[in-house]
Formats: sequence, structure tokens, C-alpha cells
Amino acid sequence: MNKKNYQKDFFIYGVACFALFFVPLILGNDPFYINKSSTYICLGLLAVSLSLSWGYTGILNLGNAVFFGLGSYCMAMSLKLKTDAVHTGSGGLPDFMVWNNVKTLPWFWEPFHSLTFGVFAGIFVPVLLALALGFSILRGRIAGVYVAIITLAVLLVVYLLIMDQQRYTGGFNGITDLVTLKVGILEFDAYHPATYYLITIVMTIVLFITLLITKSRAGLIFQAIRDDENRVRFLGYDVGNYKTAAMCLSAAIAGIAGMLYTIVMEFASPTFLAVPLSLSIVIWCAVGGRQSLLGSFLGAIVITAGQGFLSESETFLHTWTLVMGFVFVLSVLFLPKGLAGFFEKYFKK
Amino acid sequence: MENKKKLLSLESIIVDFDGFKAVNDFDLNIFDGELRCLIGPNGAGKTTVLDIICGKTKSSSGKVIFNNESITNLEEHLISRKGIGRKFQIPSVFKELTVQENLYVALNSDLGFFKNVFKFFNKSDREKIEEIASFVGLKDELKKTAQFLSHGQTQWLEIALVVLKQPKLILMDEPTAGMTSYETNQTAELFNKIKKTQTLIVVEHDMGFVKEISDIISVMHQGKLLSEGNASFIENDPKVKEAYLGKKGITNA
Amino acid sequence: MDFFISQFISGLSMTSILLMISLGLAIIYGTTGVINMAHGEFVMIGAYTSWFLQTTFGMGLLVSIIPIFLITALMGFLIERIVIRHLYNRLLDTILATWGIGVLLQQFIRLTVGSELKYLKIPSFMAESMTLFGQEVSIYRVFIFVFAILTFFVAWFIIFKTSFGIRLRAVTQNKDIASCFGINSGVVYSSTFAFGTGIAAVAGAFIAPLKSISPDMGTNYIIDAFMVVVLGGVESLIGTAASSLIIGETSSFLASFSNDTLAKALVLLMIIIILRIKPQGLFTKRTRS
Amino acid sequence: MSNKKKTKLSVKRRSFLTNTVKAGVFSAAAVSGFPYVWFKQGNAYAAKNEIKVGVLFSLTGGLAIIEESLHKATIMAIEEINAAGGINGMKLRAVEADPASDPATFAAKARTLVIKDKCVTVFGSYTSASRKAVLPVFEKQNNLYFYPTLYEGRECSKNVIYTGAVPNQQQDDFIPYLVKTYGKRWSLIGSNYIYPKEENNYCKILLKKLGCEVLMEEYVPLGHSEFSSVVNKFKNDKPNVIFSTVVGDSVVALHKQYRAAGLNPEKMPMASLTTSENEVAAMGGDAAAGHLTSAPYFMVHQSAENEKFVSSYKKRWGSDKVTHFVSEPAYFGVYLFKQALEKIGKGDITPNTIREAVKGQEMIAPQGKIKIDPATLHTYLWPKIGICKSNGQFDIIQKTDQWRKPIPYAAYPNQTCTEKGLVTS
Repeated sequence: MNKKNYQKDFFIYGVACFALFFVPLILGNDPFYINKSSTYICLGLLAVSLSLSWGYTGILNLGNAVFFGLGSYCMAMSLKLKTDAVHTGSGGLPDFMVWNNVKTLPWFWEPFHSLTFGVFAGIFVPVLLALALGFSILRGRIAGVYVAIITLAVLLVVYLLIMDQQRYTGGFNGITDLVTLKVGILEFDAYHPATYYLITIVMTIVLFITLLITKSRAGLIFQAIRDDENRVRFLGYDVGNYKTAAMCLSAAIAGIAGMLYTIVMEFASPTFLAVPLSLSIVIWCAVGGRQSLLGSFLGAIVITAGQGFLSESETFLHTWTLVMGFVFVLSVLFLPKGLAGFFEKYFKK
Repeated sequence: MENKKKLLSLESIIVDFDGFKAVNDFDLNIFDGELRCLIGPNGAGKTTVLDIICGKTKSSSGKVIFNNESITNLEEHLISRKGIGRKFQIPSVFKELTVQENLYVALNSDLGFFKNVFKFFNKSDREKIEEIASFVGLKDELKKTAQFLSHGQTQWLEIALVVLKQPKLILMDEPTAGMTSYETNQTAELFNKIKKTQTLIVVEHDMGFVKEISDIISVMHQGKLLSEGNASFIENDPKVKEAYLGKKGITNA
Repeated sequence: MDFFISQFISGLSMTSILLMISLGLAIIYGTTGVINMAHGEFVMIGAYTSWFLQTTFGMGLLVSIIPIFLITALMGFLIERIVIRHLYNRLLDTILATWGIGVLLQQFIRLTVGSELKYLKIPSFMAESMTLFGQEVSIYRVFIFVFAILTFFVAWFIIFKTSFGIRLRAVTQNKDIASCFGINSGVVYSSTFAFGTGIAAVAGAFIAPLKSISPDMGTNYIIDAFMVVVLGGVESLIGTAASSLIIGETSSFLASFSNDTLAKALVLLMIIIILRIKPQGLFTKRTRS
Repeated sequence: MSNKKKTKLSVKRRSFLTNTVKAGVFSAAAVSGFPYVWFKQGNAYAAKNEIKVGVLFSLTGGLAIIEESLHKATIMAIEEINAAGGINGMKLRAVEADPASDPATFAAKARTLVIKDKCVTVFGSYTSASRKAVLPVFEKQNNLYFYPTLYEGRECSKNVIYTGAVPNQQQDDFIPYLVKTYGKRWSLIGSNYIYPKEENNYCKILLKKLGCEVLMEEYVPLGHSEFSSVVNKFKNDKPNVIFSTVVGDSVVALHKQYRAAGLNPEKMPMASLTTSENEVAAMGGDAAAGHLTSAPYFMVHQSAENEKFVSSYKKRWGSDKVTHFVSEPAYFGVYLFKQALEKIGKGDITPNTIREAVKGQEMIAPQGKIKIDPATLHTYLWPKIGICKSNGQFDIIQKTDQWRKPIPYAAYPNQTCTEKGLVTS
């Protein structure tokens, strides 16, 4: 809030992001690790989006993955329409539509021929959903666990619809066999450092904008709402609007993360907006420190990397979920403010 | 007193909680610039009346007129924008923000999201904040996180939040509850300062404090207005005596 | 007409299952405010306990009710003592802790029993079907329905007619005051948690024969249970029963007109809309502050 | 497909070079990222006398209920081969990973196995969704994937060896038999994803030829366990045959609730392509009795190879365990891989050479003599029709007289999978 405090945070965030740019050199551009770290950064960004709505504004959104998933589907739709895959029907009709005996490309797929549109949709479709949610739920004085449950329900509805409408969405298989993203002369292959840098740059920009917002008066008002909603109301603020705004911002971030994720995963799947992922995001933020953007970001990376490592190591092949389970429980018990809180306590000051 | 302008009037307000009438056909008139105390035994409906005025609770029937316009059952933030501030019984401040940040949130006239999204702390804000902080005696605590303030300090911080908005009318719910006598005196002083510029309605139990600050006292009983007048009049009103005080004197109630 | 009746009956059957799985959750949440994401796993543990008792001791379903309840109640008690009780001052965090517990329970079963599906058989005398309102109805489903009603009333009796229930409600109303009157809220909480766990487990044991038993079966129930509780309004048992009925029948009829996938989505939409109109659920009272 | 992919790759390499020149910003990155194009080449695969193969089956999550048995079968085959002295004196080294039933994780693990651990081949996955998720990895890295599951066909990848059945193999005998024995009024019930829909597409074609009537075609969510509405529809429609492509634990719930509702398998059997000994064990013989399944393999099949397979499986993993028509292909897949390597002998061991070697490979599997079709990389199999008995085992009531050619595009006469990839006429 005061100047010093500002500069400290911006400095720390700056260092963190700066460091990320050197990862490829450290990894010697090994395509495998490049790809892995790219995916981690996408998920980290996803955690940042929840940190904004939950950690700062106190909206426990158990359905945050829905924004992520929609973003990734938008990107996937654009990339799908560019495939020269053999299965595609007349006029580049996606393979799964051919399989489901769809004859012509449905109207809502048409605009995705343009990548630009795809990218915009990847941000604005989630935001629109967030707006709808905000106006129907948050402005309607629904709070606490009810928000949690309703957002979860919304997530399920979207998930079920995607599963059910597989003639248009690819259903359980998702949208697979995509082309690699090409922008001008640049080709963003999932294993290529170029992709890593793209993701890191986007991440840095988004992270800093978000940080700026949280440091602005609006950001303080978000936190005020988290601490005491009523007091904010009696100071004349329209809490509903602010909550909606927070949700839209976090939706946009999640959407962006989703689009990047599609690029590195090379497909979009309904599991990107299924309950398990959505709950994991909450865990990431809790472990990393929900009230710190960077904390949540790191939380996501620590947890996902940990899971990845354990589930491949021969010793933990069968017990890795036990380990993770313990980590969750213990961190909730002993690190109420997550790793970030821990570090603040013992290392800063 | 009658020559004064009527600032707020409640007309036959009824609040019905599934059958239980917490406030029952209640009328109240507040005049510009006065400090009105609202007293009464527990469950008389004092807090509920404040809730009605500031919109926290919606009335089942009746009217609330403020500044000659009806604010009946408006949304809280709209009522607040019309110039009514509310201080709660349990002090409600932003625990995880510093005193300074608390005040910075309150110190704001354009309340829309987009007006605030990229707005940062500047010099003039700082001056205003230090001014109000010294007004409520928190000048040395600006950097402290609110949750570490003493009880009295928390109360004062909330009062500061309310006063910062320069409302025409301030509703105070038991501002001295749980305060040490020293803190109570401080608060009394504070009130007499605020009184100069604002109209107040104060719900209080501490009669000493009430006498200290109030002009007129309204007594509530079972959701109705029982009696109204200055301290001495109330003290001698038999109705009040038997409804509320029993045989004992009001002073040691 | 026949079709209507049969749909209605299967709706009732779904209702009874929903009621059984959500009852425990409603009690726990209504009393302690703990959002128990491990509830589904409690149901699962119940199913496995029943399977264990059946395969190793050859105990029939009805005989094993009591042991199942006791074993799992003990488990619930311990979980409350070891983990949950440290979180009463930050209830939303219970979501995370209990989710972790759920993960642990699942993997525990995988490692001890194995992840393949297990077989739990319907008691032979209930395996057949009977005629009800001119409809062939599974005796076992009827039995579950009756049993669900029974459990409901037992729970109702315990909460509203026993001294434990009085203490429980006292704590629910106002923890501090209650403890002033010498009620040990700690004990009340942990026993409530144990009670809820027990009910969930028994539900699992009774539903399993109709369905399949697998370590992750719980995840299919937890959401439904939450929807029921939230829709009914968290403080009221009647609400839980009523919303089970609403959800059960609606999904039954929607499923008959469309398919189960769409039905599920539509029911969720319905719930969202209802909560929009009545944010505190269908059966809650308006009170001070 | 392959040729398409190859051209794609080469195009990419060229575009790389041009990019590196043009894109100043990323030149450093692009150049340093360049080696990855090459590391596929060379014989890094058979390092220090051991051959790394990946094993990619879910040990946690919803799919574990079935994939665990596939994991067991694969591991057992590898152990057997090593116990018997390995291949050309080299041991197989199984690199295991747990994709936790999640497509994204499948893709991630596939990358670990193929790129990081440099496995020459990966055995894995049950659902089409997870296969689709790992496909880009194997095609980009031009690695090889052994897929043991029966699936919906319509795929012609040169990087996958399909040892499971495709619709024509399971249905060509099955459907006519059912029509002949039970009747022409059919109801189709399946889980809500691509596999059941494809099987039903093909089924409907056959039914049309035989002049049958489809009363109902419905799909339930994966993991669905409340079938009372579905059962009611059966009661009302009274079909002669219920053609079920419901998968996973839903199968169990469906059968139990069908049984509990007092429906009669003799009049209205459920004919399934997905109900194996594995599911039957979970639903109990009484619920499964009288229902039919068509598959290339049943546990009761009489053959020396099968007796060996079953007995050693029980010996290795426990006497209560069952083998089924997905674990069997998972098992003989590893032996096909072995034969391929033996054929290569001293030659260069890469996914490419293995693919070429595996083409046309024949062996006596537990189900009978099978062969890899050089054109499609699918497998010639021996479909059988089994009717379930109350002891949880099947009675094989009909066998094919000769092995069935796999036709991945059976439902689409204008498309054929050839060695050159998919040809559309």
C-alpha cells in the first residue's frame, strides 16, 4: 500500500518472471522439459486467476476450470479448422463431425476460421459467462458455500453439455489432431522454445497487469469485500458489481491460460473443465497462498510438478496419491496462508 | 426545536420475522443536527430500527423518508450514497488491511469499479487520511493491520470510516460496548466533536454516556416507541420505569 | 398412465437413494458448518466395509448394518478429532482438508483391496421383483425406499427428541451460549460428525448392491448430495427430504423424455435458478441479522 | 496418414530453417531448439543391453478399475520374456507411469516415456479419449504405440499397432446370430461417447440389411449408475434384443438393475461388446447369466496357450483374478513386439524398423492364431460369441470358422485404410 511495500512486491515479481526466461537455457532447450515447463506455467496462470477471485475478493469459485476449458476449446476450434488431417470431410469439416454424420459446419464454428476471432473468443466467451454468473449470483446476494456449490453446478452443466453435444464438441474425446499455431513466420510447436517464450511473455504481462490491479484502489476494495462485505456496502460501493468485475477478470485470465494450454497439449479435452481439475486449482492456491498471486502461481507449479514426479518414480508409482493427500491436509492445517504466508512470516520483514 | 428541518422520519414501520414482529408500527422523527439516543431493554428492536434505516433489513410495511424522499427498502449502497452512515455493534473493519488502507477504501467519492481500477494512493489522499486519523486518535497506528488494534481503537477506526464519507446522518450501534471507562470518555469527546457537523442516532445502554452526549432520548419497548424526551423527563416517566427499569434508578441500569 | 406410474416409482427410488446419501451431509453441514468433500468417500467406505463383512464373515446386509455404522462412525470421530476440529474458525478451508482426506481414503482402499470393481450381492430374498400399482418393481428398491424413510425418522428423532439432539441444536444455534450452559461443544461436534459419517456409510452399504463398488464411486455421489442439501436449505431435515423428492422425481421424468445426460444438466440448471430466487434454499426461515 | 505427417515434418524443418533466418527475435531459441528434430534418429533405443518400453495404464482414477488388469497383463508378459532370456540377449525394461485416468496426464506421460525416457515403444491406454490424447505425441515423435483395446475403428495411424477388435470383427457374426435367435426389435443403449456411437452406426447398418427395427437409441453419461428410467423404457418397448455398449462400472449397475427389475434375459437379452469377465465378476453371476457378449477371447477358451496364460496370470496376480478380451491383447501385444525385434535381429532398433517388422507378423495367441494386417496395422482376430453363466464364466456358443480381417472403416465403404494411409474414393 505504501510505496516501499509496492516496490518490494514489483521487484520480487519482476525477478521471478525474469528468471523464467532463462529456464530454456538452463534446460539446454531439451524439448521434453521445455514442453513440461510450458504446461506448468499455463497451470500457474490458471491458479493466478483463482487467486484473484478467491484470495483477493473472497469468491470461492469451485468452477473456475470452466473458464479455462472454454478458453482452450476456443483455441482448439480455431486450430482444428486449419488441419489438413485426412479425416476431415468436405471443406475441412472436423473429423469428429464426419464421424457423427454432421454434414455442414455449424454456424458457431464458422467464425473460428479466423485465428484472431478464436483468440478473442478465448477471452470473451469466459468473460461473458462470468458476467452472466456475476449478475445472476453475486449481485443476488448469494455468498459463501452457496457460491461454491453453484459455480460447481455451472461447471457440471457446461461439462455435461459438451459431453452430450459431441457432434459439435467432440464429446469425451475432445478436439484432437490440431495444427501447430502459426503467427506470421513464427511457428509455435509444443516442444519448441518459441512456444515457451510466447507463454512466458503472455504470463508476465498478465501477471503484472493483475498485480497492478490488486495494488490499485479497486484491488483494495476487492480485499475489503473479502474481509467485510457489509461494511463495504455501507460505504456506498456496489459490492455486486465489484465481485462481478473480479470474476470477469479471473475468467479472462483463466481463458488465456486455457488457450496457451491447448497449444502445449496439442488437444482440448472436456477434462479441462471437469471437477477434478477445478478442485485442484483450489488446492494449488491453498498450498501456494491464495492471497498472493505469485504464491498461487508457485503453488500450482510445486503441486503439479510434484505429482508428475511422484507418479513417474518407481517408488511412489502406487502411493503418490497418498503423499499428495497428506500434503493437502497438512498444508491446510499448518499453512493457513500457504507457502507465501510462510515465507512472509520467516524471510521478509 | 420544531423550527428545525426534519431530516429523517419513520412512518409506522413493521418488521415481521416469520410471525415475530421485531418492530411493530414504529414512528420516529429525527431533526437536522440533533443527536438522538435510542434506548430500551434487549430485544426492544433498537438495532432492527437502525437496520431498517440503512437498508440492512427490509421492512414488511411502513415508510422511511430521508431528506423528503423515500428510501424505503432501497439497497444498502444506494442508501449510503444518499448520506446515511452506519456503525455496527460488533466493530466491522477490514481486518487484513492496514488502518491506512481501511481509510483509503472509505475515502472515495467515485465508487464505480472502472473509476478505481487503475487508481493509486497519492499525496492528497495521504493528507486527508492523516487528518481523519488524528481526529479519531489513530495517527500513530496508520501502518498497523486492523486485526491487531485494541477493541477501542477498532471502534474508532470504524467511526472514522463512517465519518470520512461525510454523511448527513450517522447511525451508531452501541459505540461504547466493551470499552474501558477511559476509552468511553475518549469516545464521548469524539461524539461531541462529530455532533457539531453531523446528525446522529445512537443506540446505547450506558446511561452515563447517553446523558453525556444526547439531547433527546427515545425509549423503545417491544418494537414500539414507549417514550421520548430529555434525560430527566425519561428518568421520571413511570411508563419507562415499570417497562424497563423496575424499581431501580435508570442511572445504574 | 402405466408409464407415468413407473416413472414416478423410479423417481421415488432415486429420491430414497438421494435422501440416504445426503442425510449425513445435511446433519454434518447443518450442525458444524463443515463442508465435507470426503462424504462421497464415507459412502464408499461403507460399501467396502459391507463387502468386507460379507466376503470374510459371510454377514448378510441387514446383520451388518450395526457393525458398519459403528466402524465408520469411529472413523468419522477420529477424523473430526485429528483434522476437522482445528478448522472450525475457517470453515471454507474444510473443503480442502476433507478433499485431501477423500483422496487418502480412496488410495487406501486401492492399496488394500485393489482398484478393480467389487461384487456385493442383493440379499437373495429381495433379489426378485414384486407388483406394485400394476408395475413390476424391484423388491430391493422398495426396501431401500422404506429404509431411507426409516433412517430419516431415526435421525429426526435423535435430533429433536433426545437430550443429545437438544444439546446438538443448542450448539448449532449459538456455540458460545451453549458452552456457557456447560455443553461441551467439542464432544457434540465430534459425535455429530461420527453420526453423519455412520449414516453415509450405511447408505453406501445399501446402495452398493444396486450399483458397482469401486474406490472412486464416491465422487459420483458427493455432488448430488451437495445439491440436495443446498437446495433444501442447510438447517432443515425436512428441506433435505423435500429436495431429494424434487430432484429425484424431476430427473426421473426428464430422463424419460430426453436422456440421462441432458436430464442431469437440466436438473442442475433448475437448482441454480431456484437458488437464485431463494438464495438460502427452499426451507429456511427469515431471522434477525 | 503417415505420409501426410512425414511431409508435414519435413515442411516444418524447412520452415524452421527459414524461420531461424527471418525471426530475429527467436533466432537463438530456434537454433538451440533445432537439435530436437534429430534426436529421433540414431540407435539410442537399445542402450547398454536393455530395451526400454513404456507401460502407460491408469493405476488411479476411474479407469483404474479396468486398466489395472491391462497393466498387470503387460508387466507379466515382459517378465516372462525376460525370464526366458530376453530378446537377442537384451532384456526388456518396463518404464511405468500412472496417467491417473486423465487424458491430459496421458499426453504428459506419453511425452515422458517417448522423449525423456526414450522408450522405443509404449504399451497403453483403454479409452479412445486417452489414445486420441497421446496420438499427437507418437505421430510427431514418430514413435510406436501398442493399443490393446477393442475400439470404434476409423483410425489409420502408422504409429499405432491395434491388437483389439474393430466393429466388423465383433459384429459381423454377432448381429445376424442375435436376429436369428431372438428377433428383429432392437434397443440400443450405450455410454455417451464416440465408441458406442460408432459401434451403433455400424450395428444399424447391419440391422437395416436384416430388416430390423430400432426402438430406442440412448446414451448415458460415463460413470452413470442410475438406470431405472432406462429399464422402464425397456419394459415399455419390450425389445427382442438390447444391444449394450455401456462401459466401465455403469455396465455393472445396468445389469444389476435390469435383474432387480425382474426382466428376463431369455426373452430380452442384453447383447454386449464390452461386458467381459472383469465386469461380470463385479456384477455377480446371477445378474450376468443369460446375457451375451461377442469378443475374440474368453477366459474359458480351450487352447494350450490360453491355459498357460490364465494359470500364470492367476499365479502371478492372485487366484481370484480373471483374464478378459482386453487383457489378452495387452498380453500378446508384448510377444508381437518380441517377434518383431527378433526379426530385426542385429539390425537397427527404432520405432520405424519395429513397425516394418511387425507388419504381417503371425503368432499363436491365447485366442488362436493372429496376424497383423500390413495395410492397417490392425489385427486378424477370432471373434466368438459367449453367453454368460451364473458362475461368472461364459459358454462359447459360436466361433468363426476362419480369422476375421480387421476393417477399420467398415461403416464407410468409400474409405479404406492402406499402407499409404487413408484412401477416400
